[in-house]
Amino acid sequence: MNRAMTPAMKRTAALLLAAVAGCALAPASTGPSEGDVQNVLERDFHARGSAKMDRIPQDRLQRVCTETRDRPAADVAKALEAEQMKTIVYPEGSLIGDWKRGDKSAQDGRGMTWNDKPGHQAGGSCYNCHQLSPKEMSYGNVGPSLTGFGKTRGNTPETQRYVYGKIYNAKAYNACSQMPRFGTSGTLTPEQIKDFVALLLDPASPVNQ
Amino acid sequence: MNSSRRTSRRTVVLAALSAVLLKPFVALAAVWNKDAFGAKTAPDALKSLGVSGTAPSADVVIDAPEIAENGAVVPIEITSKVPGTKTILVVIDKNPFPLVGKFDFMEGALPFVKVNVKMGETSDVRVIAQAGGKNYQATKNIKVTIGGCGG
Amino acid sequence: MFASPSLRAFPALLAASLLSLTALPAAAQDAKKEIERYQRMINEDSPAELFALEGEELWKKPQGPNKVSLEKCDLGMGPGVLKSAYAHLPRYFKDADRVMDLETRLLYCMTTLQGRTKEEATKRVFGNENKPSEMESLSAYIATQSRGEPLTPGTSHPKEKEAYALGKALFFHRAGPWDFSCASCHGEDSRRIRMQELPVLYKPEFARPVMATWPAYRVSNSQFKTMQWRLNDCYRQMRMPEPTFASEATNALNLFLTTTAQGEPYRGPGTKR
Amino acid sequence: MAGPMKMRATLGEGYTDIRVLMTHPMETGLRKDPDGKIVPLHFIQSVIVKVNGKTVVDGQLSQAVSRNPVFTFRVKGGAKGDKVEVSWLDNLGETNKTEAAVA
Repeated sequence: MNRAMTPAMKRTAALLLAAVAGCALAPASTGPSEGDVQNVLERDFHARGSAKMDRIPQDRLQRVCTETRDRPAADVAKALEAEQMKTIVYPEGSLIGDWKRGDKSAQDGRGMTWNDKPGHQAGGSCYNCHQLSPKEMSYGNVGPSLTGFGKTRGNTPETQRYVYGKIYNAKAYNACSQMPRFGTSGTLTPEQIKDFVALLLDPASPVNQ
Repeated sequence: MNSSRRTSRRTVVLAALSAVLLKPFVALAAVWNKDAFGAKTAPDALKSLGVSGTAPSADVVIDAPEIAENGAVVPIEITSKVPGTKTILVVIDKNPFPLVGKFDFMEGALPFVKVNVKMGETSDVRVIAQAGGKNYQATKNIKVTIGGCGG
Repeated sequence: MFASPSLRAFPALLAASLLSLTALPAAAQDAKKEIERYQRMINEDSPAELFALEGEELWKKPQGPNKVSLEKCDLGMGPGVLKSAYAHLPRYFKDADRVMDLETRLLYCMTTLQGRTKEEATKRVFGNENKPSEMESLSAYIATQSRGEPLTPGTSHPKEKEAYALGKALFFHRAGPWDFSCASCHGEDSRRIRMQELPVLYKPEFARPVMATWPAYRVSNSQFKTMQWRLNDCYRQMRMPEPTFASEATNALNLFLTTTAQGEPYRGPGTKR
Repeated sequence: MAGPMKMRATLGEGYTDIRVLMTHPMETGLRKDPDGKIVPLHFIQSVIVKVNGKTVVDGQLSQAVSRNPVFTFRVKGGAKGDKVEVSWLDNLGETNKTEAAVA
């Protein structure tokens, strides 16, 4: 993630700092500070495979969500979301890829762990948390059911842009969402995200049958 | 650990043990039915075993979950209440080799077996109890789901 | 072709009915019941006992430069006392001046009693389907001897309190490329990853049955697994770097979880999906 | 290498349950190891249960029995001290057996 700060981000940072300071009081009295936890992680974890130690430090968003147990104040959340929105890079041209490829990758929960082979392209892990095709019985419910998503939302350019952005960085829409920032974190390629947009919106996709 | 040395010693002991045990074992055990176990469809497997014409029976009871969270271990408990049951056959239709087991019960044994089996996918599980030259069948569909956390 | 019509319709019904978990229709409740039946049945016929047999052999086997067994190892109930020992872990050990779970304590005994190096003793802490690790077999053997004993981890020593607080903080700490904390999966009621129900582990009613059945035989990989492994594999799936075996972090998490489950009679080693 | 077996024979009402655990990989010949190489077929083909020296169950198995097999068999009657023996033979000619008295 880009850590260079624009003036707008500096304003956000100031706001967030205030938020963190305000919330830090409660946990600090009963347990270790976030700094202490950070030190423990640096000491007690080690790099393995593609999971390097640069994954340990929290970014601001993670820190605020941890401090507030995922319930930041409304203005703080708004500022964070605006900051995250700026990380979304939309590709040129159509946002609709191939739903067939998307359907396959939606089933694939591998990638990014220390025992995945280097260079292994991660799947979308979609079914871990969402219902998609009504034919797949084994789906999680950490996220909402997306069955019939395109049928109810319509396959408009606005919806396509929303879906692409949501997969790219879910935190731009809900600061402490449990959904990974698949594009921002470099987990999925723009092509893969386009395939998922198709999976959700294409009328021919199994999601919309 | 000096596991390699231990292993080799164990292997030697085992080989000696096998030489002693193998002979009486083979003599006692029914010959493993290569054709039936090698059959790729349930009807072929049953044909190899000389089973023709099965009748559904409520006296053959399969106690198994209808959903298995993992196909690597699916527990199945089988009881035949058909008097004079001599053999129980277990067949999983959609497995690459459907015949899973053939259990012959002699004087003194009850026609009962509980075993954990592998299922490649959702399938019918058939159990055939053989008694008095007749074949009594029970079937249960077991759904195999995909586990959590992507492996 | 052999299934009754109602059985054949079952998968379709199930898919339809699982749409909403708030209003559980009959078929979804059946599904839940069937999964519970599956779990009960795999528990009844678990190969876990085979690992305990191996563990007993390893406990009594002289090893290391000192050529002694672990039979004098003090797991907290006195040297060599195995009865109820697992149920009283993790706890603070004065000789080591830290909180230790079973595996951490075993490692301590391997280095102090047997004179082995930490490097050698931790070379292979997690086994595979062909061969369990020494830690895994030993855990099976030792945990078996706490059956029926209420989980009573150490909670009074200042270092135990400190470890509990650290474990709790770690549980809710979001980090890594996917922004996960333990609570991302184990923080809210009725959540599933695929079909797997996720226990809300900071709540006693969920932590109790879980902590009372680890270590456990896992049918998905036919291996006997320990709590150190369970935590390790969660961090793997959180896409984090690897926690070091027997580290303060993993001991703190284990103590937090076991304390949350305290009072529950131990009934492991269990069998897990 | 034949790993450990474990058996328990428990008296019920009018019957005896024989529960036996076996250490065996039960390889299907279809599985690949982490290097992508096929793990060869290796499974128990035959299980024999004897009570007081007399064969009561003769089982033939396929590779579809789960790894580390667990079986329960049941015999009529039975008395404390009856000698139960369970043995297996696999497709590579390896074998193992275990004995227990009914308790």
